[in-house]
Amino acid sequence: MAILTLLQAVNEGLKTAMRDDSNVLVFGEDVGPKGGVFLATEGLTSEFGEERCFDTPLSEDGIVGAAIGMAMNGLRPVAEIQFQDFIFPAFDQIVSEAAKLRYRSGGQYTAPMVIRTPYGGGIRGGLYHSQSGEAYFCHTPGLKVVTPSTPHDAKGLLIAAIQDPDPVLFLEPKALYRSVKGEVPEGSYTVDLSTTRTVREGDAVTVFCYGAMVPVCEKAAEQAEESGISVEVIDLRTLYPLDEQGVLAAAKKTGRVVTVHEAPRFCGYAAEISAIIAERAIEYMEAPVTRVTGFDTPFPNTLEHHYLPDHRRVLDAIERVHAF
Amino acid sequence: MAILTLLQAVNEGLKTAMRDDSNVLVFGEDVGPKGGVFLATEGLTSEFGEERCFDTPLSEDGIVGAAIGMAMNGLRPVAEIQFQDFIFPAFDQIVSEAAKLRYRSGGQYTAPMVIRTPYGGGIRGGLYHSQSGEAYFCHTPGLKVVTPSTPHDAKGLLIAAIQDPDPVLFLEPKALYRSVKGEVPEGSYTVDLSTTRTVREGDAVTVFCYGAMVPVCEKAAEQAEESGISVEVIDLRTLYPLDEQGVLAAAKKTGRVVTVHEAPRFCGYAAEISAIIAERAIEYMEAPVTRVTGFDTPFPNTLEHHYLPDHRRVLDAIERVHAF
Amino acid sequence: MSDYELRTVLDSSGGAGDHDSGLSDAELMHCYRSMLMVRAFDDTAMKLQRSGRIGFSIPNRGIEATQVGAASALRTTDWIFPSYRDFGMALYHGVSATDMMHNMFGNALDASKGRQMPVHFSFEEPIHFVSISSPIGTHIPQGVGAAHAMKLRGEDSVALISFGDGGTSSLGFHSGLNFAGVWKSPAVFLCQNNGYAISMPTEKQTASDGFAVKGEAYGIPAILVDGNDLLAVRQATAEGVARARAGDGPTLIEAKTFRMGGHSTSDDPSKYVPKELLDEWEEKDPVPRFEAYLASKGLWVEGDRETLYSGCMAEVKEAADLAQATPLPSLETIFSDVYEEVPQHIRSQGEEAYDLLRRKGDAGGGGGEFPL
Amino acid sequence: MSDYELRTVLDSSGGAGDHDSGLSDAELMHCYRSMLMVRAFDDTAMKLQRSGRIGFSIPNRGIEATQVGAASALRTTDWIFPSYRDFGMALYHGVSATDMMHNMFGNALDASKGRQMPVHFSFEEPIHFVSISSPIGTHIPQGVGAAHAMKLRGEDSVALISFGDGGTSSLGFHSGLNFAGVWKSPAVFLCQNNGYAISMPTEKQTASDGFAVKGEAYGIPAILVDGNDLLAVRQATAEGVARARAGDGPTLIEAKTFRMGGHSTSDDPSKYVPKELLDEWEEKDPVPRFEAYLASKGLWVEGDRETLYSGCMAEVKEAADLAQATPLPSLETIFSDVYEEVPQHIRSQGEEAYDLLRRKGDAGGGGGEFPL
Ligand SMILES: Cc1ncc(C[n+]2csc(CCOP(=O)(O)OP(=O)(O)O)c2C)c(N)n1
Ligand SMILES: Cc1ncc(C[n+]2csc(CCOP(=O)(O)OP(=O)(O)O)c2C)c(N)n1
Ligand SMILES: [Mg+2]
Ligand SMILES: [Mg+2]
Repeated sequence: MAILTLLQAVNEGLKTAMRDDSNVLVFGEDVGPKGGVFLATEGLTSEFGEERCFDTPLSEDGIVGAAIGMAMNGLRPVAEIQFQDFIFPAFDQIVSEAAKLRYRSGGQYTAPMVIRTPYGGGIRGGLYHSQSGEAYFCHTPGLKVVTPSTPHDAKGLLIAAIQDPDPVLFLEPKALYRSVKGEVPEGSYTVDLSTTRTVREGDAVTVFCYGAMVPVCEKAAEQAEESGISVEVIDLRTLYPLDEQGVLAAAKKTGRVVTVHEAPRFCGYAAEISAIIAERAIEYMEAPVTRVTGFDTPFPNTLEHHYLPDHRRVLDAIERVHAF
Repeated sequence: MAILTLLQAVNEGLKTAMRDDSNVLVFGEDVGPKGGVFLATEGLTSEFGEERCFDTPLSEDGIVGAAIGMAMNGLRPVAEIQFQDFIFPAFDQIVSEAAKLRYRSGGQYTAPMVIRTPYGGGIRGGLYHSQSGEAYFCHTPGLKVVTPSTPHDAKGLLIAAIQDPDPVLFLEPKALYRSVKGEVPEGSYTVDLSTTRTVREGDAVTVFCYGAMVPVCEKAAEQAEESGISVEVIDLRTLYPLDEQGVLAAAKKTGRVVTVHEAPRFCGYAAEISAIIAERAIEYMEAPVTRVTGFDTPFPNTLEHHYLPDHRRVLDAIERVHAF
Repeated sequence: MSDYELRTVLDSSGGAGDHDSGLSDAELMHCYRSMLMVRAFDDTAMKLQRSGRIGFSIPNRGIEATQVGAASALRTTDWIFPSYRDFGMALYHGVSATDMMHNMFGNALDASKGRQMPVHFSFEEPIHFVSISSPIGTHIPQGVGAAHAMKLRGEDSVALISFGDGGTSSLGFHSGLNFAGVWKSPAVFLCQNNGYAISMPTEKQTASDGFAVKGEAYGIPAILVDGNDLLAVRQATAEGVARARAGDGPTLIEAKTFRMGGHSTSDDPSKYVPKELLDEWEEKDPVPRFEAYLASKGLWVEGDRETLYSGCMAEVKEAADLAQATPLPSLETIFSDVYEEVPQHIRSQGEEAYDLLRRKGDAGGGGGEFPL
Repeated sequence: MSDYELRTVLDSSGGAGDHDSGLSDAELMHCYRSMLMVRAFDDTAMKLQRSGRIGFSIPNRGIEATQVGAASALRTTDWIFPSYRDFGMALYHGVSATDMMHNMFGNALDASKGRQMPVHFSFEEPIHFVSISSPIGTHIPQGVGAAHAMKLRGEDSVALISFGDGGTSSLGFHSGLNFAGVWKSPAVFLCQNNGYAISMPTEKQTASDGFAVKGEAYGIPAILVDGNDLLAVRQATAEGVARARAGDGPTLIEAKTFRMGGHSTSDDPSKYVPKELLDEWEEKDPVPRFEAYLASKGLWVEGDRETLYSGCMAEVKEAADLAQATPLPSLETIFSDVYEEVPQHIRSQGEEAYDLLRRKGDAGGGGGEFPL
């Protein structure tokens, strides 16, 4: 098996899906000849032609709106939003339209499509090139929200998303684009859009995380192990709809939970994890259900390393819930 | 004191603020001669002239964008979005701009403004005239999010929001516009944007709610009282930033918590309430921290009475946490 | 003054010069009957709303010729991306009053399963009449996307994308027309300038000289047409459709007409529409205008309207009675169609809803086990 | 071909016909020096980025005349709503290289307190140069709102709102120009058509015949001007500004120019910009063009550029050294300015951050008590 970066795995996933199904199209700002600002779409225009991988005008509303129409009419569009921070002009199309089309038409019209977008911090991008908006979309019935943390999952989840009959927001942790490498099978395969991934097993504390926080949590877990705390790390990867049974089982296993994400805390994704546990597994809890998150502020630039949860902050939370 | 409906109280609040400060302007779609589709702005154009209350083209992006520019340059704009469901074209302006302007400019530029919008179900409005999007905005640092449930609070909170130095999203529970009446003081007064309101005291179960769910929860609490369960009902009213101390105190008081809202459950506002409690008061909890919410589906039309939490559903949850 | 000259075919006495509509007598009569059907549907819906039998409707009086004329230029393999005021297009293409009334009552036979407000129709047959959305303008880039799919597959179908004067201020108008211009999409944009967006006259909507000129911002050729002239609207639409089928890209049509009713059944237009304007447009009523033309062709005599209209009314009334007698959607419809498969968390919520119903009774709409 | 004729003042040999710029010799030299300052800032920023001292910059080579020409038509009581490529406007109005370099390094003296990426400037003095935002086009309706405030207060100030060719596809362009047209706002819209939006040439951006024509969609008069001709840009802007001050509403200016560098320091334009195009525009470099004019007025001789430029470079280099030597913002800056007052939950998070720092050390940028 080839060893690829997460970015290469995304590129491979796109190519594989495009080879397998001629209805799959890729478009967005600068995805054509330039290959995208992160090069995720490099080589697609040359392999598949301008009809299947092309640049669009600078309008996220147009990109997503057109994708919905294509999806309604038999294509499998994969739209790129250059940075997740720039998805908001398309918020209406995503939330009011893609997410609600099947429902409001009683199943007559559907929007099987993927919106890919790099998200999260770690590249010194400041307020507008660093955000993690998953909670907005996970509060929107009708959407699926997926984020990989390994090259293997990146390719397999992406292909699954493209094949999925419903609209999928595919969040790519840009901090991991080039910083993680891993084995990626050749050809087509899918990773199921309804399961979590156990990154490491442990029985004292459970850490839930996703995206670029996964390696951070792994590192914290390793350090905790050194001081004798056995930590289970779960990569949620399909954030919505969530495998709630899996989450509950992992939480009950240790009775001590830490959830980690980059986004602001208030009404962030971790709140839902805490709420599910507090509602359906509170009697198993031995410690406060804890969150380690970005602060409730916009995303800073120079000091982003303070804003982003790092292994020290996660470790500190692990120690706290363990000692409770 | 005059007895007014909530709608009349909003109208009074606008008039009072406009009389007190000539920088206050009101605008939006159909707010001028027509007085707004719910008549919240009735009489403003005739009293204050077209310069201070006027119609705008059909673009929420333009309405909010222009409001931000006016606010930067010394005015106190009060923009109306006709239904909260139609706020999404302005999502970028609200989330990327209004919420982040002070931060990104180091305080050089600010956007003291109010966006008023009717929200919630109960008028047979289906998917697009019924939504409760508060969680989207409460996950957005830099915004304040306020929702009244009484005429008194409607006027006092609205005036406070207009005087506030930061952007405030003012969510008006449209189901209560004409269905609740109450005493409203003459002239100008404010209700502090950082406190909750104790609707009724009780010591067995705590119910957190806001907007149109407040009367629903009151009714459920009354029925619970009849079967001997003493219920405290808290109207959160300023959803963000939240009086977290107040919430924790009320939760600890009974150790049994139910949070109620109309919006879908997953990543909804109640999740944050549960998460705060699970993180900082779990040792006081005697029962699962429970949510009664809209379902994780779009908002239906014919069957909206099943979708919306009603007193039966709230009472059921109260009984469950009480019996636990 | 606009560079776009108002195109008309029919003069007020029914003359059409040497215009060849390409329509057979039967087709002309179908157009006529469709306009009366719109009026009958409208009148009935208004009464149903006033008597509390349905919650809401959207009046179409005055704009029947625009809708029917445009629809008549399409094949059933084309797609319509309608606004909420466009049900005349569906009626023209043969959607039954019954299917429409099921929607107005939001009952179990409604294509949208009672999830949408009245007049938010969705049909796949006999023509794609795409599920109507309330947010203004969102369907415009969607129509362009659907048109792009037609183009990529080499079909010669067309997307007709319809919206109001107010809709031109929306984000979707800007992105949709811009994309269509660049992509040379087989799309026809129909801007129904009916004078108002709820209470706002067009001069509060835009300072442009009409709406046709907006095409220039996107390199899209435009036509300004008299929207109360069925044949002129048909001709203009046919021209756009032909251009699209030939691979020559999109066309913007501004149909100048007037909304003779309120915005909706919740609206009182007397607050903001000057009486003189209504009187002026009453003179231009598209129905008598088309009747004069039919009469000139020997297809119509005094009294025909009443006969046909009462036939339409009977059909619509029967549809309404049937729809009202049809049960409401089952509780299960709240939980289905969010995704293709019902995910676990929604299934659980459905089960809880059924459970509550079993334990506490009340609230109608089904019972028993959660069936999904 | 466009109906909008390209306006020029300067011919390639420095002739300006009988054009009266209204500028004194000193003012002309200030314009000239401002262009060189942009170039010096640019060159320095590029080197700083290449050597890892800063993270990012946005090249301005080629478009200096557009920025300086437009800025020169404003008073300091006017407001600039800039795009991220407009720092030449700030330099022209006297913002110091030091204040700008503080931003490039995101240090404690940066007006944005290190919260924004480099080149996202914010200044209130000596002119309102409104905090730059990354999302394209959002500042356009904001500028219209600020202009509306000027109008309501009866001021004769103007908002200059600047954006790129790509920016015309944004939602803010559509809503902003539409509102300005209806409101007759004292706004001047400057579309800097520099040929590309990152890698996308204008023909992928829009099918319209240039950008000036887009004004017609909003009833806004437009001017097409040679963006490499400082005096022509100044004149066009002055015309728009005069119209605005007189209460006659907005103007759209398309300045045709070319981005000679990459989109940003992260971009490699050789992948998509044809060499011939670069060569063609190299010929039109705005700096020698303006020099020829200055020379014709006896204000410039061969060698002056080098002298002035090295003066600029010295100033910029000193600014960079100073900025780099300035400490980073304190940890507290993460938590302030979210609201006017720090709310309790943010205060707690700040305290936790300081606490972690105290207990676990590491990560620089302040320590001790949370000060807010
Ligand atoms: C995004 C959005 N904003 C506001 C509304 C509320 N609204 C419904 S219809 C309408 C006016 C539309 O006018 P126009 O486009 O001229 O169509 P007409 O009703 O005249 O056919 C408005 C403002 C909406 N549905 N969507
Ligand atoms: C809403 C949004 N989408 C995408 C981007 C990414 N982006 C940054 S600059 C740019 C191109 C802008 O081109 P243009 O308006 O021509 O300005 P120029 O860079 O040429 O000065 C893009 C797509 C963004 N900043 N905002
Ligand atoms: Mg209209
Ligand atoms: Mg450009």
